Amino acid sequence: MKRLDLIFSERELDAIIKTLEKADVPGYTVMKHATGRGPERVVTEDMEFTGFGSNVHVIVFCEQEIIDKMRDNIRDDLSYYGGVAYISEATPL
Amino acid sequence: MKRLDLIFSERELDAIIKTLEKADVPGYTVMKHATGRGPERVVTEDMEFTGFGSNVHVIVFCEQEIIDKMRDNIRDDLSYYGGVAYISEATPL
Amino acid sequence: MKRLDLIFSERELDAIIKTLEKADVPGYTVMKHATGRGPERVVTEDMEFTGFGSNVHVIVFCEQEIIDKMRDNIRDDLSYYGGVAYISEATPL
Amino acid sequence: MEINPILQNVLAPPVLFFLIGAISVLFKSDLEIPAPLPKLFSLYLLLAIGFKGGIEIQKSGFTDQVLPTLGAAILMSLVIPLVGFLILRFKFDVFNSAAIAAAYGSISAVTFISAESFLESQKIDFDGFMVGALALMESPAIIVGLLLVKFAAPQNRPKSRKMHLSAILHESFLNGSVYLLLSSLIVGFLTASSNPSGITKMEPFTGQLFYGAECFFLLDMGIVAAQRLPRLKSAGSFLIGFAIFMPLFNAFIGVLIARFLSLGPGNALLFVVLCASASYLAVPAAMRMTVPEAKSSYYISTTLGLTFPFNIVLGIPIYMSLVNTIIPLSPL
Amino acid sequence: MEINPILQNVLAPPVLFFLIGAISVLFKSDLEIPAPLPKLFSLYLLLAIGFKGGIEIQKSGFTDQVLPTLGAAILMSLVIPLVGFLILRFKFDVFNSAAIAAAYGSISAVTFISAESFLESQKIDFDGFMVGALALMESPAIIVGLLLVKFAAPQNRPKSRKMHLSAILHESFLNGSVYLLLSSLIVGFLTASSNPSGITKMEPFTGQLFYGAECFFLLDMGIVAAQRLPRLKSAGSFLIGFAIFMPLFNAFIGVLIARFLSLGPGNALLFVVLCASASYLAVPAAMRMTVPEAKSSYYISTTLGLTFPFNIVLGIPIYMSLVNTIIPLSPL
Amino acid sequence: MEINPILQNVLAPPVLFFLIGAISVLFKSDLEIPAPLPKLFSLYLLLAIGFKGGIEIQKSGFTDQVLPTLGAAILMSLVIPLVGFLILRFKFDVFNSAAIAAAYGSISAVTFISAESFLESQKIDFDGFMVGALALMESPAIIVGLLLVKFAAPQNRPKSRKMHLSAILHESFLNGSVYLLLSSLIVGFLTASSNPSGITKMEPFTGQLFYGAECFFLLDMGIVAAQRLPRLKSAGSFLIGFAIFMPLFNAFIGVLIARFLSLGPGNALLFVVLCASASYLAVPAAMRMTVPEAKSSYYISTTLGLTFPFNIVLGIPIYMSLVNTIIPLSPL
Ligand SMILES: Nc1ncnc2c1ncn2[C@@H]1O[C@H](COP(=O)(O)O)[C@@H](O)[C@H]1O
Ligand SMILES: Nc1ncnc2c1ncn2[C@@H]1O[C@H](COP(=O)(O)O)[C@@H](O)[C@H]1O
Ligand SMILES: Nc1ncnc2c1ncn2[C@@H]1O[C@H](COP(=O)(O)O)[C@@H](O)[C@H]1O
Ligand code: NA
Ligand code: NA
Ligand code: NA
Repeated sequence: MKRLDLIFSERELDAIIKTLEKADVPGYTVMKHATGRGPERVVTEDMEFTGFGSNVHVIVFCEQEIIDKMRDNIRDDLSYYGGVAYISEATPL
Repeated sequence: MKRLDLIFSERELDAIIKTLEKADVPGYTVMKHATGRGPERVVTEDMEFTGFGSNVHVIVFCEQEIIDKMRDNIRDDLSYYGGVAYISEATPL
Repeated sequence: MKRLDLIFSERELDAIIKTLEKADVPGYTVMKHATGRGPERVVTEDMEFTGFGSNVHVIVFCEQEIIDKMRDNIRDDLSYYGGVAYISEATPL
Repeated sequence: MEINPILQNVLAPPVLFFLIGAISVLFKSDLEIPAPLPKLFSLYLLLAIGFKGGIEIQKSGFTDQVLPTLGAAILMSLVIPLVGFLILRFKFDVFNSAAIAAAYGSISAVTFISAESFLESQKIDFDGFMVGALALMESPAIIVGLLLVKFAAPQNRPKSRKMHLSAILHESFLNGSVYLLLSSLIVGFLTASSNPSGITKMEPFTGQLFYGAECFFLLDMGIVAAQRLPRLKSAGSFLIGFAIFMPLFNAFIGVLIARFLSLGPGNALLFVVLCASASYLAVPAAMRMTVPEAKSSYYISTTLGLTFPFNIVLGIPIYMSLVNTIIPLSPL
Repeated sequence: MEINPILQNVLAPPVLFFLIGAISVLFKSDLEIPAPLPKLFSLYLLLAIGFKGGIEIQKSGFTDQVLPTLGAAILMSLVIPLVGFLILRFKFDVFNSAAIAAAYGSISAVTFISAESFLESQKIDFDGFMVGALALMESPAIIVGLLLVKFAAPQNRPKSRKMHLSAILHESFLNGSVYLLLSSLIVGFLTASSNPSGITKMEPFTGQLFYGAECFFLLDMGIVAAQRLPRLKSAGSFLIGFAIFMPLFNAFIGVLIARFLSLGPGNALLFVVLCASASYLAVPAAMRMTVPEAKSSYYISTTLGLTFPFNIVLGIPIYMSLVNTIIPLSPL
Repeated sequence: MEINPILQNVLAPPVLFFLIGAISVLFKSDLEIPAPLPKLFSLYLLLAIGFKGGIEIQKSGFTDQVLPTLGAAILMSLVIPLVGFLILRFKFDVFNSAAIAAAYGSISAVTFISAESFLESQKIDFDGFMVGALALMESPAIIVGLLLVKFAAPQNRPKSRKMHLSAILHESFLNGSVYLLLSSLIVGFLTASSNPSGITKMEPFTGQLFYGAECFFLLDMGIVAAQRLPRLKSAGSFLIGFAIFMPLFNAFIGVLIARFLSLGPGNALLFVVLCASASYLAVPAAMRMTVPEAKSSYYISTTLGLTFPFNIVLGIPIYMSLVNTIIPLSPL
């Protein structure tokens, strides 16, 4: 099994979840209120009240094939608004 | 060293922490307010005010033996209320 | 690529971010409001209102060299206030 | 005063803010009230309802009408889940039927205060002890729901989770929202009896602020309800029908009882609204803990997505005209 | 009453709390108002401003002055972004110029209420319909900004994100803060016309609490503004100059228009403040969604770190003396 | 007025809500006030206490009693940590002793306002300048605690963290809660001197709302205190004894000083309560930053789990009767 970590702007959450659902992921977890810095932008907590939103961290445990299915769509979404996606190995308990 | 990721209903947190403590984990970290979808249920933020609770994400860095000790208890807890548990490799900095 | 997970007291966040920036990490993500137990202390949510702060979870995706550069500084920071740091493998999507 | 009562109900700020919230979802606005702010208002409303109710009960004392009304309230919260269960069993398994039925036997505090606001705008009197009825109707429905699961469920539930009476009582009375309401009621009662100046000092917080906080909370409820609505599709038309029919049915039984008890029109409306409303706080939280086999989207989406908006917007004026029609009829 | 008006403005609680917040950052205090508490106050202020504005508009009706003033407000929110865009294009690309310009065409509700508080402390009258102008100036500036991107931007933006008119309108009117303000205004209007008792019951929440909540929010704004300030360095002196010069320029145009419309001094100040203030709520949120090519630190740090404090602390009394000087001049 | 004063204290809403919170933990209710809501109320209370105190100080001016009282307050906050340190060193190392001692030298604002509420319910007068004493007692105790660490600690602390005087002063005065209290006091003072209408406009927020917000916050404090209590077991009986004995001892010294200063019974009680209360806001935050060697569960669990509830429930009426007994005695 793989673990996919996605970190990106809250604003893109609905789009990414659609992509995940289309690829039939078995499930996913969303953690809001993440902040941080990427190559392009600093995202801080104080922007939250402006409606600007902060980042979300999405974790997906799934098989490699599912990742292959959605790779292009996710890259697309992230290329527009920024964000990162990494894969690592994971074994079910 | 291993990294154990547990994601499950906030309602089960006390039970899981008891299990962790019984297995003598060196420590653990809890992140509340996680939402997501699993094979059984969608958990959204708006349920929080109902007292329904959302998910927690628990991270444990520990040795393989400790994981072996608590595997059955954790599976038990997760089988009743739902949730996922994955193991991956981790090296101390 | 590597994934670095740091968990430590919110109070140290500025210091750690300085260390990260000095090592020229390509980016990082911060998740606040983490609680937990380590070898030394229990950190609970109810301490937040006292100004005591809780933990943060910082994730950095970067190359091994960058980790090597900042290893000593991070260890220093964590040795004073407590906290953990673990490295694992990660592949960009 | 000649406007249509439904229209007049809709044109009150709480209902308007509810609609604004719902419309924002319809139009895909990104208006959002992030957690835990809704929880703040929900805790506040429970505390204030309980506190003011306790004061009123202390003031009015236990008049002739109090005990029969409270008794009838408890009775309804025991009977409604049983009736609901029988209806729901046509389509659902024991777990889901019990969980949904319990929600309809219990009450919604916000529906209750909307009815109070409606009565105030219509200048119709009601008594403070009705909050006692509200407080008493939360727990019995949970108990009945859990007993239904205990006795009607197949015998192969995981052993470690067998439902003990103590667990059932715990969920019924120590559930966060039940506990806060009940204990605030006691605080109000004690304050009124031994420390009347405390009432004056609490009044700006629990009294004056109440209406505005209610509006703010209903704005969020509008958002939440509208987000829930689409999920009802998966629940099927049987459940959708149930979410409208059951309140109307309960309201009808309620009005007959109110008449039998000779309640005035204000108290009668509140009694009917308690019968007709369904819980989205205490019951779902309790059911998730004790009956994880039930699909939460069933009992949450129906109560929050359909029954709650229906009662707030259309139900209350409908029940009022029901009360106005049936109560004055010549004796049974 | 002979104190320097700038000093008198500074010595009002809202401005003092703003300064306290800013100083706490300067002195590296760990004072912090954690999310989502600022959002709570921001939502509350928008709701209360809208609600009270709706009531006032209903009460005053559409007098002679209302329509021309609202028209002039819309006009300014269309023209300012165009002027700003032309200036900014000297230094910035289309995306950044459009985003910053849109922010200055739009308004800051908190600057507006600070001006209202200033007028009240000076005992100068103003009309409730000015909230209508506030509400009407948010969206047009966003529309202009997005149209500028649509037509002036290089033609190689990613296809999937082409900007459709519907998306532009969506961002302009259904943006959370615009939507809440506009819809609360409608709720206030409807309540005032059909349910006057609702106004009394809302008053403690939307009225009495307002000033204190404004102070609390400004405490946070002081913290946020001071945290933003250092980031302005990276923006360069051109942008820093723009963040001070543009409000003054807009205020000057605004005061001429106010004179042309024969507005009284109170309304004139509010009109000028609307022109001079820049948005840090609706516009940044909309721009981030639709123009990710623009650097958010540019349009947020200037409006929040410089223009907002400038207006709150110095701008308002300066604009007041501008109004007092120019309005009474013999006719143009 | 013949009821037992302890009972009467307990039957006031703030204490009742505190008990409700504590009982909810005892009974394992899932009642919870999620972060950051307690922070909201904590910030609000500090802001309101400071603001109102500043107004009172401006109004009353610096009368004869003010300076001696403030001086005695500072003295007590310097002496108590020294005495506490000597006692604690019997059992604990330098770090823990200094941290705990500092907490008892400093004050608890919520204990103070509970005493004010108690006085109001007993219709006993007190002066606004006592808030000045509150504000002045926070920092010195922190300074003493940190100096104790600096000079008494073994010389092998990590070099990079050597404690400089500047760091000590920073933690003592710029700690979030100290800073907010002090600066709100200044805002109140300035407002009262130059902008009296600002006071009226703040009154609903800082005045009327205060009592209710206090109750809500105490509900949470009850939960937190009861959650802390079991952790005291690990601290051992010495520390448990200290958490009860130290406040009583400090109260006794305090009442003697109050008598020496000829304070009236109201001011005397407040003075005593300041001496007897222990900090769970400013000091723990400062100690965690600067003395990580100390076990936080020691200084937090004692102050929050034991001393705070003791003072709120039993301490205040006990101190009142101490004041009533000792102050009227014939001169020393
Ligand atoms: N190397 C990284 N490691 C961890 N998080 C990152 C990294 N780069 C970017 N992020 C996160 O992704 C967000 C979006 O980055 P950006 O692509 O610059 O818009 C940032 O705010 C960070 O939270
Ligand atoms: N494949 C998955 N990847 C990431 N998170 C998951 C996955 N499956 C379930 N979860 C999380 O576990 C929670 C409980 O799932 P469930 O077992 O369906 O009750 C969900 O709400 C998700 O947050
Ligand atoms: N083995 C572990 N696994 C996961 N998190 C840990 C572990 N040890 C410590 N932590 C986290 O690090 C924080 C600081 O620990 P400490 O070093 O005891 O101060 C704890 O509060 C936990 O959140
Ligand atoms: Na019901
Ligand atoms: Na403008
Ligand atoms: Na003290």
